[in-house]
Amino acid sequence: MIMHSILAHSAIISPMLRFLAAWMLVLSFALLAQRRLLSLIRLLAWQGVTLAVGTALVGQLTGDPILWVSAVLTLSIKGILMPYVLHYLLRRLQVRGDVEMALNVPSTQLLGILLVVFAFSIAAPLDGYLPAATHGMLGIALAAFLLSFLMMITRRKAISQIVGFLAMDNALFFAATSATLGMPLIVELGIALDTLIGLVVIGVFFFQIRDTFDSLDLHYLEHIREDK
Amino acid sequence: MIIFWVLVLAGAGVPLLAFLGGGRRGARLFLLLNFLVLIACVLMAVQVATHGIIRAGGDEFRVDAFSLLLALVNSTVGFSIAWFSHSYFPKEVRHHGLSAGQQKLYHSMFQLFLFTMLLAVLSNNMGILWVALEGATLSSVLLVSLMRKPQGLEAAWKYFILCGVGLAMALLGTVLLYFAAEPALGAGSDALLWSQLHAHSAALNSGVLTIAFIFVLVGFGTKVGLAPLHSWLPDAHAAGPSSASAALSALLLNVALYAILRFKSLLSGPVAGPFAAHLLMGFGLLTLLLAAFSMFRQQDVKRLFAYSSMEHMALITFAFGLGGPLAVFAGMLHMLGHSLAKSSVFFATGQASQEAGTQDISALNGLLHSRPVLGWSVLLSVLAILGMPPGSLFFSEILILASAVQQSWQTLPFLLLGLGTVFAAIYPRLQGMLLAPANSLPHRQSGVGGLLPVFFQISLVVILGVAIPGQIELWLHDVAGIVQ
Amino acid sequence: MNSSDCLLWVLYASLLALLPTVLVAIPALPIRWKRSLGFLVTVALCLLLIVVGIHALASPALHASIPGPLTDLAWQFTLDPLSGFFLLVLGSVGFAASLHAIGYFHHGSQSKLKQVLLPYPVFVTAMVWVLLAANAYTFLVAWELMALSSTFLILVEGQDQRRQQAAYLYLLIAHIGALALFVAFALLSHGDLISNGSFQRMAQLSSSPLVANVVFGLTLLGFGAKLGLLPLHAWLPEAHPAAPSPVSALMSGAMLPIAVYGLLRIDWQILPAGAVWWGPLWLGLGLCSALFAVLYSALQTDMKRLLAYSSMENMGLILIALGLSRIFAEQNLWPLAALALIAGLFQVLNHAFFKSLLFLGSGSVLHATGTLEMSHLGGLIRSMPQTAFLALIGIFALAGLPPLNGFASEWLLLQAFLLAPSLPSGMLRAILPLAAAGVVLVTAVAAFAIVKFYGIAFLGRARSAVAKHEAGIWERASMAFLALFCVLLGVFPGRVVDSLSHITALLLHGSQIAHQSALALTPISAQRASYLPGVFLLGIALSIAVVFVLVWWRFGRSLRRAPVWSCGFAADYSAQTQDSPTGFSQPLLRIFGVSLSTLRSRQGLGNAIPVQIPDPFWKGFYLPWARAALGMAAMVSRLQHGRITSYLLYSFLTLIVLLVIFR
Amino acid sequence: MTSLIIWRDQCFQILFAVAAAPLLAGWLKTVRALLQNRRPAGILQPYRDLFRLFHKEAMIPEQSSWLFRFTPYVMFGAKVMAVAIVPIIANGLPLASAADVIALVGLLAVARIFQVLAAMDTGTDFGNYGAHREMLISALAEPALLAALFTASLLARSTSLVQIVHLSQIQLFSLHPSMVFAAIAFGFVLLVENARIPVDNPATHLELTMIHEAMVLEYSGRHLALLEWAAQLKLFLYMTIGFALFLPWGIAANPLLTSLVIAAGLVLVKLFFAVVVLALVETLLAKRRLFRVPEFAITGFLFGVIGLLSHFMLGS
Repeated sequence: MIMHSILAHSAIISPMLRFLAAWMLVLSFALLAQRRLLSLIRLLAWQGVTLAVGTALVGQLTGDPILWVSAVLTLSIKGILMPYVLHYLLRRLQVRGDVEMALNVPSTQLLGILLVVFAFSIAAPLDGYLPAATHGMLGIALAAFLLSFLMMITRRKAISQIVGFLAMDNALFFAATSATLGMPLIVELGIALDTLIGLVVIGVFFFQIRDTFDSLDLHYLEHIREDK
Repeated sequence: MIIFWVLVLAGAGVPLLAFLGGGRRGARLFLLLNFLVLIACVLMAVQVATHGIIRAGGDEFRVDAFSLLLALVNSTVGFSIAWFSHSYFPKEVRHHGLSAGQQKLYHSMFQLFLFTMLLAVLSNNMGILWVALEGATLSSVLLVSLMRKPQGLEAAWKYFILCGVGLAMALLGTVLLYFAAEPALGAGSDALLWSQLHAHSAALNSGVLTIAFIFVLVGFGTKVGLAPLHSWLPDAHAAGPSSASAALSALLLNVALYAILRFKSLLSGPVAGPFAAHLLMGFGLLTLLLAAFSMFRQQDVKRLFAYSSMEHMALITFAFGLGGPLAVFAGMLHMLGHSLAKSSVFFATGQASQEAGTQDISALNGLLHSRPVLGWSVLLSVLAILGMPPGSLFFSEILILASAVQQSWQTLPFLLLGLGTVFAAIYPRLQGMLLAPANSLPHRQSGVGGLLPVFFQISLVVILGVAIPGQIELWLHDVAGIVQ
Repeated sequence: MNSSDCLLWVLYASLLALLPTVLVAIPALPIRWKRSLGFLVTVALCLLLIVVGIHALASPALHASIPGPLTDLAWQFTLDPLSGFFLLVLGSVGFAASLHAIGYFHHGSQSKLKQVLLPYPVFVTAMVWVLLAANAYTFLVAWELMALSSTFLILVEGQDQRRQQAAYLYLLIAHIGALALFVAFALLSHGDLISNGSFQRMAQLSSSPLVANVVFGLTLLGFGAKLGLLPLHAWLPEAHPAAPSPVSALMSGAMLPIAVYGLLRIDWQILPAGAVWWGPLWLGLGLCSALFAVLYSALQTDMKRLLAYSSMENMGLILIALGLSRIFAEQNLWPLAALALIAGLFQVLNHAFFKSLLFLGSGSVLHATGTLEMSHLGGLIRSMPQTAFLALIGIFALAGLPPLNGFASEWLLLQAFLLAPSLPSGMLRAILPLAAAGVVLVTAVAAFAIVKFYGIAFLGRARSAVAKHEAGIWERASMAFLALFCVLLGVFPGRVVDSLSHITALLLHGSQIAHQSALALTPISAQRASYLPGVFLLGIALSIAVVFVLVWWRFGRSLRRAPVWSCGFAADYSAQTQDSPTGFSQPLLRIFGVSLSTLRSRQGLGNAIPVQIPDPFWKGFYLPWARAALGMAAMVSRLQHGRITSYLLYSFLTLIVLLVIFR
Repeated sequence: MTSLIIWRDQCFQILFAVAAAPLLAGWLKTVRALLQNRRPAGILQPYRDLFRLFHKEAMIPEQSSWLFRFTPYVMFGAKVMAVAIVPIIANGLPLASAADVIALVGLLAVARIFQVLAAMDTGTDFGNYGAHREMLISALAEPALLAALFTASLLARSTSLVQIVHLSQIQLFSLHPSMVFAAIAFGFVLLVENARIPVDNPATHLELTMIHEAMVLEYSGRHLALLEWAAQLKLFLYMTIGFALFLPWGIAANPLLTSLVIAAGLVLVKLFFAVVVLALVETLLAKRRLFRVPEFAITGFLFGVIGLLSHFMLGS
């Protein structure tokens, strides 16, 4: 049944999915290059929206109603709630200015390109097991994952690290929905729940860090060390 | 049915404690809940002993020997933690001036943590397993940062980020697993049920599984504390209240490893099997050596034993990597022994550092003279963790070495170097803590009540080393069949 | 009574002996009761051990087991002549040490008594279990418990930095040795300690020559660490002086020989056949160890340190005997192998008696004077005449003087050496007599060391510390027991050798040496060599008596006590004109000065500054290891430098590397 | 009956040795005096010395213990026991089987250790010097002595002196190269152990060099007499051990009285020449510095070891 519906819609939907995937990758690179916190959050929101659309498309493709639920969940949490919370935090904590980078932007971008190539080379052999509609998706998800990882490594502020972390989450979501055509509902719900709790924790954290250090700069969080 | 009771009892505690968890009443409620959970787990064990594997909720929950043993450990240590925290936490509250909200947070988050630990091992669904571990991370992060001290915040932040990233990787691995299983098992929740996957493991694509396993290993491995993914571990152990450190060491690390092992059991094919085994052995040895040498310069008692947890998890990982009935038996036994002994260590040293007001080892000198009961509990638990006979860790360490001799003698030098170094690093600290001329702690009889779990758990460890009850021995043997 | 029950009774008794561990915890019990009861329980156990040990020496092996950790893995025990003999050694030393302890801890506080009585019975019981163990697990558990409990005994006397370090070093080396033993057993059982773990089964399994050699090396490491074999000896001179004297006696007299037991049990009984070089290696290592130890023993200024090095020397001699026996056994010269083995075992027995006698004696000295530093002592023979007399017997036995027991075993060993021409191999034939000369040198220097020990502490005039009282009745009784047996074993060596033949029969395919008469020692034939200690003793006693009577009868008249003459220098007659302990051994230092050249500059003048002789292995062997470990630790700690981005990088790189490798 | 006879022989040998020892010392002093162009005091002078000492009052240091008084008797008794064991004039005497060469060395060690302890018991600086010097030198000389004895034992395949002498009389061991080395080693030990020049000078009381004399410094009267006599017996003993090992001819193999008397005469003759050699050595060599003495003893040890080695290298 599933196979049948895939055949029915793939002609229209799979190019759209691919476009979304490419867009996802672009957004990831943009995140890697962006210095301003506000823009970072905006990009993150775009990623969430992209994800939601992707999920909906896959739902259309497979005819699985659960994925529509998932899409709505994604849009509300990742596309709206999360950026809003971050934005709210930013305002409340009065964080301003640019993000220090451990590595300059061009080199980071170059590294990012290498990572994308690497991700594709890992994922390419696996494409054979995918339905044709989602060829290459896994590679892109993996690339997005690695790029956000790289972003976390190169950023030196707590908020930007969290943004990287959430971007990583998005990449995973992309893999879970677009590449593998949806996880079981119970798992999705669990993941969503965790994301919510995670947000709360992040929020609590930021206030605690701010209260304690008067800053969200990471170098205040580098005091526990062994090589004294 | 009993599975539900276990989970409901544990889970219902979370909101209950969130509302009623303040003050003495909260502590008592916490204790009562975990006592009930323990009883339920024991009943569950009785049922497994009579009926074999039991299931619930279709096939969503499933208890075999592996999960049962871990559930038993989790509930036992959970109960001990509740007992310990009954006398420990009020003093923390006084010392740090914790508000009622924070007390509620402590109790409910602890209960959530214990719930997720049970959920993780009782669930048959690899996805739920991941969800439970993520939940465990989130709840324990709040425990670590409970005191709002800079150090605690920093540790909690690192813990959160590193383990969050780790779990993200593990999720990617899970997704890939699902991806590999879908063609064989069809879409839907069956494709993530471990029992189904295990039954069809031959049909799973080994290429995908390999990559999935790498992600899962690196991801959950972060939680196990495998080097070089371990950086959060000593910080987090040192920062939180001692009850939380005990919980992290005794429960979380085990369950994370449990997840890896469940995963590994799916790729025991002729190609993928040795690959996974070698990875586990390699990580085990690397971690062992790194943890061993890290202990040498430790001045913080909780950091020291956090590294010791790493070392023991490394040994267990190594043993499971070796495979073979004897090695798995030894690894499982070591897991049980380590959980019981290590939580005791954190109870004892936790109380000591609470009374001394510092975690600096040299400030704890002369415990045996100034606080005999406390001194004895430190002595016994640390000796058990050092693998001294007749504790079970001694037994399992010997068995691990013996299996290493049989199956992979090349690893022996590293193992021996690691074990020797660990001993060289921990023992002098113990001796100092017990016997060095005391300069800080005045002589006082400390409360015995809070330390009862130490003696209780150490006697369990000794029983496991001297005469393992027959039924548990059977289960331990069964684990080998499950993991491979 | 069923004979197998006999073994079980010993086991139960050894468990029952743990009673004092409970007793001390009862606050209501008066301290005197605790002390007497606590040690008397061990005394009773040790008496039982002596009886059982003697009985077992001539009986077939007994087996018993208690349900163990697993259904397939029970606590298994065997009592055969070999374990019987060592039980006898343990019983004798334990008996005397425990008796002595009642007196020794007479003035200790309640808490000190508690600190002793908790680990002390565990120590004794663990040793019993090591000797009776019949499978690897039982053996290893008991072995580790033995090390652990004795560590806490070392810390009884005080917990200063030095003692703490001694205890640490001791347990660390013991633990490293134990790790080697783990692996050795694992190899012997083909990796399955559960089903192949019993000694009997291990002996049936075959191992390749390579494995056998590795096991040999590992056991040498494991047991050598306990024996105080050359590079692993550093704990020994630290731990023995730190422990209370009864414990030092037990450690030296009973625990060190248990390592010999282990060597015999594993390398001899379980490992079927060895390589040709095993025997020579033992012999060479033993000789190096003994030469080093005896030299350092002579240089010490602390009574118990001196004795500790001397214990190491004795263990070296025993290893020499075992090596020699192995060499003979390799060439199927069984009777000769039996002779050498008996010499070694006899030495074990003798060492147990005279060394514990001297350790207990130094304990009494410590009690009476408050110090063991020889540069403060002197003239104890007048204030503690009985202790001094008993110690005199001890030093005569240790110096290997006829007709005491130390000589008998040395004599047997030299006899065994002189049988080297029976060997077919040219090289060994030529080298063995040289080794014999080395052994003689060792015993001669040992005499030097022990004369220094006695002469400086007991003779002459008190330097600064004065004995306040003679040793207590318990202490003297225990020492008298040991001294009596030093004489008896020396005068009736034939009985001992006959009993030991059962062990050689067990270990050397039934070969024994000829039956000995009680009074004479004629190991091969009366023509070849004979030694009649009884006649010897009678002869010398008679001639002394005759001379004495004659002189007394003809020329005897009252003596006059006068100030010393001292060549007329007696005007500034001070006790400080006597040799200091360093001064006494100074000529020895000069002869072997090459190895000790660093010391010259540190020599103090006079005996006000006792000179500590540093062990060269500290600088040359131990410190480099410690530095390497600390260096590694520093390197590793650099990984944990606090920056979360680096930590993330570690994870990232791990992931990438694994993906690259295993894709 | 025979047992009675051999016990008679045993007593005869003991008495002969005890009686002849001072004579030996007297002859040695005479020869040395003659070689040094001095007028000798007479061959019987040692007897007169002993007689005088025995009649003098004995004084002991105030603080000495029983060990100090007991030692002279032990010294003398042990030497008596030793001369009973060594085949001096007759082989196969009853006490000979009580001890072989190793036990004999042990017996000498007993005496030495008593002497050292007695010296330390005086609590004087001289006593202590003597004690540690004696212990040091004997720690090196004893192995040398045993090495020399082992060489003979290896040839005879026995450590029993009876057997060694018996076989040596038949097989002419002394011509064996290893025995030559052993003899040299033995000579070294004899000089060392008997406090002869170049090791010690029995005639002086110079604190820098004294060994033996330093130890007996506090003795007087009958104690000193016994010690002197014991020292003379020791020299006698060493020489006769040397004869038994290297010049065994004439030692009576049967218990007849006539052969005993002949053997006794032969021993006296051998001693006569040996003393001349010893006196020559003592006159020609100079007293060494104290710290050179261990080297001297070690040289003896080396010769003994070379003897052992050559036994195997050159074939037995």
